Amino acid sequence: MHAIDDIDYGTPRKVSDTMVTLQVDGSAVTVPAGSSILYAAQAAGRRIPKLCATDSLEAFGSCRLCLVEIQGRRGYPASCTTPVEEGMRVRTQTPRLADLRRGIMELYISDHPLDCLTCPANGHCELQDMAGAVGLREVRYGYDGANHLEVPKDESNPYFTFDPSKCIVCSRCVRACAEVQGTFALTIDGRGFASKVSPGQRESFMDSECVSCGACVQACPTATLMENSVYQMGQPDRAVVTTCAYCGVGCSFKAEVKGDQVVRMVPNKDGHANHGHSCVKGRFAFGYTTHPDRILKPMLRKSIDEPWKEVSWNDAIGYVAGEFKRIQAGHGSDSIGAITSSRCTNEETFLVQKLVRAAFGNNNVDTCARVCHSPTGYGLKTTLGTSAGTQAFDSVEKAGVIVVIGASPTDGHPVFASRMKRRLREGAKLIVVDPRAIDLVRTPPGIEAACHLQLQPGTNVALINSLAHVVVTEGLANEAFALERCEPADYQKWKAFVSQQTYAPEQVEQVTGVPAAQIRQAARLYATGGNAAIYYGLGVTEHSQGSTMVIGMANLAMVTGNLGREGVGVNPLRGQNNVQGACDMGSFPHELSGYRHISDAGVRGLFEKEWNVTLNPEPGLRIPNMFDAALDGSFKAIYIQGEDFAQSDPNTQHVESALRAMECVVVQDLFLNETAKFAHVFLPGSTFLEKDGTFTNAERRIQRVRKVMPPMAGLADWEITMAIANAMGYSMHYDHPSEIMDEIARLTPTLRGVSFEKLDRLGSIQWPCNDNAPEGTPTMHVGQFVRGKGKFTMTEYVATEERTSRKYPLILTTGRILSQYNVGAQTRRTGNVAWHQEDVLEIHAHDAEQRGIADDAKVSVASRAGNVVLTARISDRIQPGVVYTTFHHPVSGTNVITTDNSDWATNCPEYKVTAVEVSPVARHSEWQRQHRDFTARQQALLKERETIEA
Amino acid sequence: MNTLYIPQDSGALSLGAEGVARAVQSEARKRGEELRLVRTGSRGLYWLEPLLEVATPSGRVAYGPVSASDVPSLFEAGVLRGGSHALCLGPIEELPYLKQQERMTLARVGITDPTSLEDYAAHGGFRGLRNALGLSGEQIIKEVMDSGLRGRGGAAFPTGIKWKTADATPSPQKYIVCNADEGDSGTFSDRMIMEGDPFVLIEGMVIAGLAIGATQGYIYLRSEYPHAYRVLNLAIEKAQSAGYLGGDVLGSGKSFHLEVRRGAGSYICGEETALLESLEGKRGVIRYRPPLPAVSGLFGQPTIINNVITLASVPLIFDRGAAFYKNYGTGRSRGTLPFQLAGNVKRGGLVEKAFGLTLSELLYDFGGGSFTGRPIRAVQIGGPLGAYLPEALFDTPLDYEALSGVQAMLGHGGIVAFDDTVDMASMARFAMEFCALESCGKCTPCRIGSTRGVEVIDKILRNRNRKGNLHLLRDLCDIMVSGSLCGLGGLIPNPVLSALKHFPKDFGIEETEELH
Amino acid sequence: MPIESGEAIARIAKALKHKPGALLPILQEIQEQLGHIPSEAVPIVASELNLTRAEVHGVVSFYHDFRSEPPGRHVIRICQAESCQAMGSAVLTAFAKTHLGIDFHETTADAAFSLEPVYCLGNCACSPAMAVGKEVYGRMTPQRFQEVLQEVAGKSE
Amino acid sequence: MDVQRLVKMANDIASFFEAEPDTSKGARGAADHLKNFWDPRMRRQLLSYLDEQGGAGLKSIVLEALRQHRLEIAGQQPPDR
Repeated sequence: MHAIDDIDYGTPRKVSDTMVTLQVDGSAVTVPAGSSILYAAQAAGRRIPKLCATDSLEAFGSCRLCLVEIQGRRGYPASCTTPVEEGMRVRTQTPRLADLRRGIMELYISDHPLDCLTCPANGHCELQDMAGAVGLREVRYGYDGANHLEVPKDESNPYFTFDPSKCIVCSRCVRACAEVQGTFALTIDGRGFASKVSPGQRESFMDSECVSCGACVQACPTATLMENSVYQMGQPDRAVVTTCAYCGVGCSFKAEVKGDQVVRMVPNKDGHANHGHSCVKGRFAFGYTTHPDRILKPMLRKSIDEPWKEVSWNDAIGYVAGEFKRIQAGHGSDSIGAITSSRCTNEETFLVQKLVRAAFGNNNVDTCARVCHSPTGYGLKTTLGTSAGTQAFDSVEKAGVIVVIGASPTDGHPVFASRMKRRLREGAKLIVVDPRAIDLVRTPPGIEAACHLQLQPGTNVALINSLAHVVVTEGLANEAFALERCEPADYQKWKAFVSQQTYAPEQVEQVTGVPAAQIRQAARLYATGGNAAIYYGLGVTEHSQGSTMVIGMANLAMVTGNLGREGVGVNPLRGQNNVQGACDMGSFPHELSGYRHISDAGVRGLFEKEWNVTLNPEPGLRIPNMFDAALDGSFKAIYIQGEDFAQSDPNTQHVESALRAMECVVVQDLFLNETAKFAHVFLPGSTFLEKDGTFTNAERRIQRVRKVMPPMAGLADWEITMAIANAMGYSMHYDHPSEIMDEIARLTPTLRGVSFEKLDRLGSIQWPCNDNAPEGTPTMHVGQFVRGKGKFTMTEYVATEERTSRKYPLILTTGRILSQYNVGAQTRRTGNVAWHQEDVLEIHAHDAEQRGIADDAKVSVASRAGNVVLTARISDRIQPGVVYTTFHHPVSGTNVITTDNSDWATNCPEYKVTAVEVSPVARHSEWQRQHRDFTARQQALLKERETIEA
Repeated sequence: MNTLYIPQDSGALSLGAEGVARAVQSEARKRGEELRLVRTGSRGLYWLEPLLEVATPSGRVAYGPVSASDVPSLFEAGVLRGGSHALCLGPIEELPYLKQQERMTLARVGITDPTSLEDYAAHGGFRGLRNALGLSGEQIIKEVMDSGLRGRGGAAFPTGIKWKTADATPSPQKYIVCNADEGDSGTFSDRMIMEGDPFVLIEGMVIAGLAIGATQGYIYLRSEYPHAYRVLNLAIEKAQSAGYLGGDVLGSGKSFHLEVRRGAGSYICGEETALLESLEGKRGVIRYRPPLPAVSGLFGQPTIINNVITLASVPLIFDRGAAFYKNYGTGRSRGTLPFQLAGNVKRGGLVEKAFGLTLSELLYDFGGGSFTGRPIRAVQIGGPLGAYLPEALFDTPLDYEALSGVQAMLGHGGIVAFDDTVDMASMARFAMEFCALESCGKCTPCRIGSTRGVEVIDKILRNRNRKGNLHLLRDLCDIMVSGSLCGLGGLIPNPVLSALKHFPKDFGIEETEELH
Repeated sequence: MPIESGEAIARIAKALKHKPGALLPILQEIQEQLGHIPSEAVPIVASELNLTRAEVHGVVSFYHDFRSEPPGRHVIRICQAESCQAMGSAVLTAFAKTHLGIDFHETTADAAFSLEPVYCLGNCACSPAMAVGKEVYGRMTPQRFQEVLQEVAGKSE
Repeated sequence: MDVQRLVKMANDIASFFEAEPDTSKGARGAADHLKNFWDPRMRRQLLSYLDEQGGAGLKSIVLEALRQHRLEIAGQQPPDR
């Protein structure tokens, strides 16, 4: 069912340069050519009854309720499928039409239960509305004829129920699955009166190809497909527009609420990133926000072996401030630091880095982007001049060639993946660069990558150089673009560099394992297939040469002229909701907001004046440096807002030692996560539903987060940070996050024009937004690059030090899956566990056979850093020699085995390449057993906590 | 050497033609007689099938209906020289049933060997194509327009306009699709062409391809016609080898490829948009229009989709000229139509005539009245979606306009006769049942309405609130007519309402009863 | 489903998948060779054509011809359409059902015959008509029905 | 901090700038990188490693960077950009 406050125009809005004026019931209406009569009528405020039409789907013409009369035409054309014509005269309401519509409704209701009062859609049901609209008063057929009233419900999906007895066979679900989501998991089974909606081969939703995106539920006009939460709670009464807090797509949602309870999340049709679509996480997996595991009182303990003690907010904040000051007094002002979170709002992130720089008096602030997209920042800034993706998501609709490198959009960025799939089905060509056969390599129906360059993990740079080699040596370069838009000397040097024989595909084949012919084919396609757009993920950045690879992709885009307009570009797919924003806000130790180096006295001056402090001009410690410094004894306390690096960061045992070495670990989070088990202070954080603010998605789009309910623990995250600052003696005062954004805008040229007021007005803004671009900038680098001339930069391939050996002959690479999110702290506390109860190790049949490993067997995965035990899954998605797993479950300890290697420029960890050996075992690894015991102990300490009265 | 002709048409085969052919061969061997046995299509005189013809100096002499057991006596009587026998019908061309016809589209059916290119050429085949090859696409389309040819599948849409629309839509790939999903009960002329003269269809499709620059054609054939499938494939193979199809049609440098695809048991796939869906490998559900298939048809490309008879009429137009063709017929119904006489008639078969003869001429002059000898009570014209007409209307001339004047339609030219034992209420019920069975399920009036239609008629027949239910039935028919997405739901009320109108007694309605 | 059937299905799909709109020809060939389209065929065909199982299932379930269970050795289809009704197909049908002891869409216990309705065989001038396999029979009577059955049963032995 | 980790990190940086044929430019790049991204205590530790242990294990380009741009890296002089 669509959102409670949406207007449904019946058919999609069409874009055309030609406008058409027609008469609808005597009123003139002007709409774009190609619009349907139904659209025109709805736009004119005329309500034509309809059931199969909805504006998220192309017209279908099946319900026949929207029939109209057109002067000069015979019969009663359906207004949804009839395009407008100039001068057309349409009547939408006549006695004759009323008779026909009533007759059709009579047919519908003759095969529909009469249980409106107990139906979950009661009060928000299109069938009910239409019966009312057409004035249905009786069903003369009676109710004793053939019907579908006895067809049983399918309750297999954790989030919604399929009740076929209520189905009117409008096919909106089937079409939504195809047109909106692009999965085609639904069909109509049979034909005629026996037609019924069927997931897969007449099976349950869970057994079918359904990915539970919920598009069908949203499309359903009745209670046939209905959220279980509506079954349980009834209809919501108001809607709050907000932004999803899962991935970097940044879907806009209407949180539909009853009191302060969220009944359901409905993707916002006006959302500029998602256009009314969502995935299983954003739409359904919000139950964690009220999960009983949430900790709602601040807690303290002197040592991690003691039970927790609940304290008041005042005491907790006072304790933190006291400890931080004590430690700084004893060990120097550089001995403490903080981590901002890509999960939190821009405003909260900004405050944490302000806390560090202004109140701590150092630059020891970093963000979790360190471990995901820091190379993006470095690489794109070096070559193009700014640390962000170049395009809007909409741009993909203009792409002729789509290159996906080291990403699996259908898992990580499903809503954007649906857009991408639609474009691919329209005929765009696809190049996939990935060691693993991600879904997109071959997705039914009809998507097949033109090239899948299945390279050895760790050889990205060799491959990208080879693609450039082919472009340059085969004369496919866009010389005019390169010479005009880029630094010519650097271009010439770079050309000579990539032209070296070392990077000829025939040589690179030896390194990457990708056949030379495929490299050449891909390069030619990229260079000559029209607009070519690169989308990439952590398979690019999380390498020892992550930054180099980002530079390499920018080089390739520059040399082919694929920058500065729609349909092209170099686009990071950001993992977390606010990775872009956290980076923009100055979360890195070397940068202030807007990517300005801390050493720049002019920039510092602005902040010093606004903040009334003197800032340290030297960069601070990055996350891995903090761990090293902690072990070294020079870093003693940390304030961690919403991150769980004990699970997410590499080489877990190293991280754990560092945490144990600190004197005051302050964790601000929702749950007692892995890191919090090592904490001395726990400050209960707030979810995205509990506060106001903004997130910035992967396309630089700033969108509002709006408070749906008050913070369950009493304070929003920004209020906690503010309290710590004040307690430490640095005065901060904001009444509302909008004031923080105002300060950000004052201090940041690229965000100068951003305010909550403008966001409310425009819906969203893509930065840069300032006097030059008052409504934002969808496409970057139009006309010229942000840095002026583009800078070609040489990218020598240097093999990682992580090599296979006789002892560790396989390469482990990691990623994630659709239903789970990152460390899983949220998704594991939702119905999403139905899809993914544990992390499994994907292994090729050949490697499994050699090691005597059966499908579903327990296997040890051992690296130079450690070993864990996982369940093996034999898979042909990976090639022999490579194994793959996810890191959503703490017990898996995937990061126990990942190493300390990192990107040369940013220290982003090399998660994607770990040499391992896999062998069958019977029980969990030593680390896992210790972890289990430690977790049990920490849970007990939590349980034993001294509580205070509410 | 003597030449004998026995049809391989599936109608003839259904009556034992294969056995007759075998008996003839074995009898000839036994008697040491040399003969050439040609397997032809059917003349369409089905009450005489299996029909055996022998070439004599004075033309072909026919015997029929022949059974295998008659063969020895036929030989005894000198069948090879046209000897007299109880089954001898004399010179075939002199039979009034044939003589009174105007065989144009089906001129060769029953005469030639369907898969012999030589035979086809010897009987005027490929002359139209050769002429068309000398014309531009525009000229070809103009010729078709000038001929007045209208679609013979039922909708009677002017063929030239359809071609022109497809021609005017630019696209690198266009298609010609032949609708050979002849599903109407009482029709078999498409089958007779495909089994009896497949080259004429192929030729027509090539000309259509030349007209709009389409290089690929498909014949969508219903799966119930396995013999036609075999013959068409054989004919395509031969046409291909001889250069009438393929990459370089008769050295013109133009290409046209042709493939037969079978349906899978779905009446609705005779509707052109459902047919296209089916041809694309999908569920055969109706597409809404616009866009027209001529603009966006098969795989979204401009597509001409015409019925078998329509396309098979094209070569003649290019052989003899548009004026020649247009000369036949009446009003806006130009040319000839192969009428098909079926059901309860004495002499069922194919009657190709110019538009304009009356129903009673067909039923009695050609058909000889009912098979059972009882009075003909009702006739359904135009297949399962056509109206039932009572005897009072048998003088209606058979053309598109005259029939629509009596709320009937000519459709594909099928005529099914019923004698006075028919129960017209059960025929009305059957119409709804058929619609329910064949509904694609997309639009509501057809999907639910057809099932409710059966139920309402049942209630009427069981005399449950008859008056109310009669009213409801009319309302339902009204909604189906005005609201359905395609002709199945939109036309199925024709048989229902015409039965109700002309045969109210069968519904238990007394003549004095108020109907509305 | 036996492994050989799976292999045969994959072979058929591979051989025909290059055709535009290949799904129907593939399904027809599978039914031709296996007598029916087992549900296990759906994922195989879907995977070869890069379609979803739902799409293939939707198509299989749409067409009357496709059957998911194996038929008897001979499939008898008796025309139920108007022309044959006018010539007594109801009597013929009733006789056939009694004679075979089965209803439409059923198969005799000895798996010899399946009985199906059909709506027009294009043999309307020789009504009532029926088909056994691909062979059509016209002017059917109960008497002739028995003869035809004997004939085909004899042929198959 | 573990100086061997710093050595490895510095060498990783060096590997990138080794692509530059003009080694002085390469050293400049490496030096800038250290200056821009490393906390001063790490930079100072690396310099003392150079002074006290001769910088064993450091790639030549790092050594050149440390020697040529010592004051900047030590944080005693602003970079000459």
